[in-house]
Amino acid sequence: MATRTKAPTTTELVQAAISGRKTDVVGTLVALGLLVTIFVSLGVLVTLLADMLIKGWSVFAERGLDFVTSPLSPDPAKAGLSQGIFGSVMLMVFVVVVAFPLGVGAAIYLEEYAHDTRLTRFIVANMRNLAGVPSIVYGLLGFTVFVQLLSGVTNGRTLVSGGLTLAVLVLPIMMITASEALRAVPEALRQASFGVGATKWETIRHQILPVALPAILTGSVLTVARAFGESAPLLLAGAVLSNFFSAPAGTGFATLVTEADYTALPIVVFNWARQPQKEFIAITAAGIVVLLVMLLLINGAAIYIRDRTSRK
Amino acid sequence: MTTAAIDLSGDPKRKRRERRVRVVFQAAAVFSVLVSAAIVLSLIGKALGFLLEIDLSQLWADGWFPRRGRFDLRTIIWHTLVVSAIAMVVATPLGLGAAMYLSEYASPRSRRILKPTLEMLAGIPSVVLGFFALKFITPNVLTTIFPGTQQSNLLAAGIGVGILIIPLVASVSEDAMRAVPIALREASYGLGAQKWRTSLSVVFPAALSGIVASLILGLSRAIGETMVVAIAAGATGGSLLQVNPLNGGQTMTGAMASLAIGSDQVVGEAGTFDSLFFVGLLLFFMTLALNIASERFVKRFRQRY
Amino acid sequence: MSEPMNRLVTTPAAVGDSASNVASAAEPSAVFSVTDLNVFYGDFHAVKDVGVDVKEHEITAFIGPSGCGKSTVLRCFNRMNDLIETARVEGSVRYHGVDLYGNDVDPVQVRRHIGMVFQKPNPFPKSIYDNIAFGPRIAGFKGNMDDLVESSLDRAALWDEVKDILNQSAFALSGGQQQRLCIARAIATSPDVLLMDEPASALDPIATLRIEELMHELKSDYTIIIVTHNMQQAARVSDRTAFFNVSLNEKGQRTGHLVEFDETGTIFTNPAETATEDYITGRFG
Amino acid sequence: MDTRDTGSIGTGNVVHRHHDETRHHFSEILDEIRNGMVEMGSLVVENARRASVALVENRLEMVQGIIDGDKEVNQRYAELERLTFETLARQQPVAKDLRFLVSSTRILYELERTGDLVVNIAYIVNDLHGLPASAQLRSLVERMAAASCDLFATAITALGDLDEVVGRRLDADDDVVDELVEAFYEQIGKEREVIGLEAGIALNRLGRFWERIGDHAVNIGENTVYIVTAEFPGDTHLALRDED
Repeated sequence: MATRTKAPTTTELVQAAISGRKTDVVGTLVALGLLVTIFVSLGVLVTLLADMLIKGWSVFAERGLDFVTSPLSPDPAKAGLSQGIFGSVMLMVFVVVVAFPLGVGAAIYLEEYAHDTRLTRFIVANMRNLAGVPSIVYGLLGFTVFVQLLSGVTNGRTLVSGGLTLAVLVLPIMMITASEALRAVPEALRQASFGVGATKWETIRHQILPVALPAILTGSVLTVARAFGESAPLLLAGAVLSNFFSAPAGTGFATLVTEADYTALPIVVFNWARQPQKEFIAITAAGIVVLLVMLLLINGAAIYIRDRTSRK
Repeated sequence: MTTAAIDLSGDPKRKRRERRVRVVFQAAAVFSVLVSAAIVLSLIGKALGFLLEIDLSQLWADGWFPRRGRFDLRTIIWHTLVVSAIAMVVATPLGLGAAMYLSEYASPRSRRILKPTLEMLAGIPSVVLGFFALKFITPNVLTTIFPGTQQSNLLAAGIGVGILIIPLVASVSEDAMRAVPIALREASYGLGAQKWRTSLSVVFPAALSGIVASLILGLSRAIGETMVVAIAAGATGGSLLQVNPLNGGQTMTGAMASLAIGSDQVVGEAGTFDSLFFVGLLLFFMTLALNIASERFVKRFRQRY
Repeated sequence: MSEPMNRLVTTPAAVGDSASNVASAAEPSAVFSVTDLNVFYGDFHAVKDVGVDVKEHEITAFIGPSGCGKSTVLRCFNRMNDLIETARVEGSVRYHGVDLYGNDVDPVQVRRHIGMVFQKPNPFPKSIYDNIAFGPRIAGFKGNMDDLVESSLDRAALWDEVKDILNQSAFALSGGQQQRLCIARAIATSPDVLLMDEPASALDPIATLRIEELMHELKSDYTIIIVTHNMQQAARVSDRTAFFNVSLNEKGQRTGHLVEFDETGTIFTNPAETATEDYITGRFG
Repeated sequence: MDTRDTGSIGTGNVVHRHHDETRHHFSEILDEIRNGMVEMGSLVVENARRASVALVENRLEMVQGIIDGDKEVNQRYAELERLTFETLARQQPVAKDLRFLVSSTRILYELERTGDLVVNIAYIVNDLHGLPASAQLRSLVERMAAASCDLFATAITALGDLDEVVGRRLDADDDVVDELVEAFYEQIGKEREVIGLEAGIALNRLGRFWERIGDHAVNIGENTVYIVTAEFPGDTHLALRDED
């Protein structure tokens, strides 16, 4: 407190108390530290991408499109991705055809029809937990149910088994995504629709789905992207794990899907990655580059769909 | 004039259609439930079969050598824990730091760039990270620091898994931090707290249960991650209990992958292949417990705000 | 009761201190003196040419329709607008004669002297005790924290209700109690001024009246500025009322400006401006 | 003031030390208005008693003091009326508080009019240069004034205590004043020859003034009853609101 002789004015006291923009050392350090963490993470990403490009560059430079169109081969100089790409694309078709309608349908039932009973809560909790089950466990399911139990339908180790396995894997995620999209639709919209005498289905079809669709579609495409990169369950669901297989020339499309051996892009990468020969490093990296480019395309599709549907 | 009686019974066609639609959606939901039942049943059946087939003392045998009928759970569980612990050591500071930066410090513009970039990391398939761990992290990073590093080792796998779960930890805990009401930050600023103090003393504790949930979820993912360990930790048949993370070792998922790879030519003692299901069931329950725990924390967080 | 830790301005309770007593005699009695205040958010001119004087130990109320800039002006008094990146403040806001937007003024310090209570009760998710102790702790309070917590809660008329549950979560309290906790939390840093941004708008009528009563008691120790959308509240609690209104500027944007500033009795019984009368009688627009 | 009234006006019972009650600031304002009215009423009663003394004892020198005394009453009136209106505008009173404030504006009017009547009486003292010597007339004036003043004082007490029972009784008590006024008029008629026309008229007005003061007292009592019970006794208040 001030002395009696020379009393500072209130203004001086206030001035002294609120001034002094000391550089906040702790604050700067904290901000810097946080910034470093995020750039380390991004740095890893950049390093990874650069490493793949560097390692795989020679393959593209020397072989060009031949690398993408050639079949598997034990000889790294000849081995290509065509079977892997075909397998992956067909697997995605299964995922879309099976998991999308089931997941969205189940979500609609649970969000719009089912009452909030113990059973529905149990189902929802179940789906959430299933979404967190390690993917290799789904491989066990695929092996037991699709490869062995239903081999009469799936013909064992075929694209059908693999596709159904991946579809089951993404089903809970599809459902959760769709549920969240439906839950984001304002309750007022439902009430307004019921208020003018619409039935439940009319409300869903004309009011709720149009609003929720962009989010459902975007989420679904992202889910498909996740399935595209998935390999652990396919190890068990019958994908070919050697560096060579072939179907007889002229095999029909239907036979290729329902009866022939198959593999997928990530599985091809996995097989190559395990090879001890140095020559495989380059084609593994090149295969990864192709895999990442295809993932980028799928994610781009998600962004495109979101932009298009939400503009309406 | 009298008013005609009003018919409130409704159009029967419309009513039939409503019922049909409902049944379709219900079927979809029921099917989804059946799938989950199928998973558990297919696991439990074969896992029990495995337990009946083998000499139970082999679950505490010396090392994990399924083809020789030695199924030492301690080995693979310990290795799983080592890999997960390393992953958490990598992902916790990086994930939480990134989350706090994005939630509290980043300007809307830099957030719009940084966040999707970070999410790209989440989109990298695990085979890719496995290869990256095996052919970049181990030779270029680890052998430089620790010259004795084996070509396949738990440390590289742990780092790879850690990188894989950074975006998960970051995004869940960023959600939690952003869900902390602006009002709390304003209250803190209003009391004369600086930004760093507000972030660390107000936002972080307020989001704590969500952050814990993100870490548990990350741990669950780390335990269940297969391809990175299969490629980088040495999933080649059997393994002995390993304390040094610079050596290779078999984790639970690694063991499963290696059995799966050999699935069409697995020969050996009884139960060799079926051990896959037992380990799978174990994995299922471990991750289930973690996921439920994580859900609890998220729920506690949601109730608060 | 513990010593106020960073009080600058004498209150009647502290009149014994001759030094600042002499000082304040020479000062203008206005705690805040605002002239030509203009606030922009980017290109948007939010508040135009506001001038008000806020007197010590009075309750000054800001009323007006939504978008009239009353909260924006309030947030200039403790530089909360600094937290919005695009915000820009022109004109002068003098606090006991010191320009709050002067070059060497640290907004963090400003906020330690000018407390704020917000629209919705916003206790930290901590115990009641830690909520009160947060402000003093970050300001480096060295005295007896227990005493400070008790005196702050007592002044906010909450001590009797919470003295046995100090370690429980603040969320256990009712909305009205939470808001009084927030007031106690603001008091704990010994501010000179309390800014209240619609402090009762999230509360039920009885809790609202209790907050208003509390304000009456607090005004002997603090200068209070309250923003309220509820003009009856302004009528009930304040000594002076500033009425803000919205006008469309040449770009078609809604800009707030001050219409009338006078004693509350005058504003509510015989306002000078037609716009004020139209607003308080509900004939607005 | 360390003790705080609870709740709204008039309950008078004590006294929570802290914050168990809400709106005691408002209660304080209501008390201020009530006390102000009681003080104002007391001033009027005192002035009326002084006028009575001036009349009966022929004290012309007291007249100016009575006139000046009413200035204080008028000033209180202006202040309290402003406060009442401001309180109505600022506090959104309801129920009993609303009845009290609305009735206050009426009661203040009654008080102010009574004060004016007292001044008129003082002017009559001036005009008459003292009362005629008739002992009967003098005694009637004294009793009439005393009854009227007592009645008014009772009304103020009823208001101060918000005593419904006393307030209700005033109407009956006013009959005493009315009877004395009646007797006064009769006595004026008997002594008309002696008094003369001009003084007769003045005395007539005097009777009327004291009677009106009694009526104002009754009105204050009825408003008091209204504040407490929300009803006017006997539904008579409209009939009573005729001109002076």
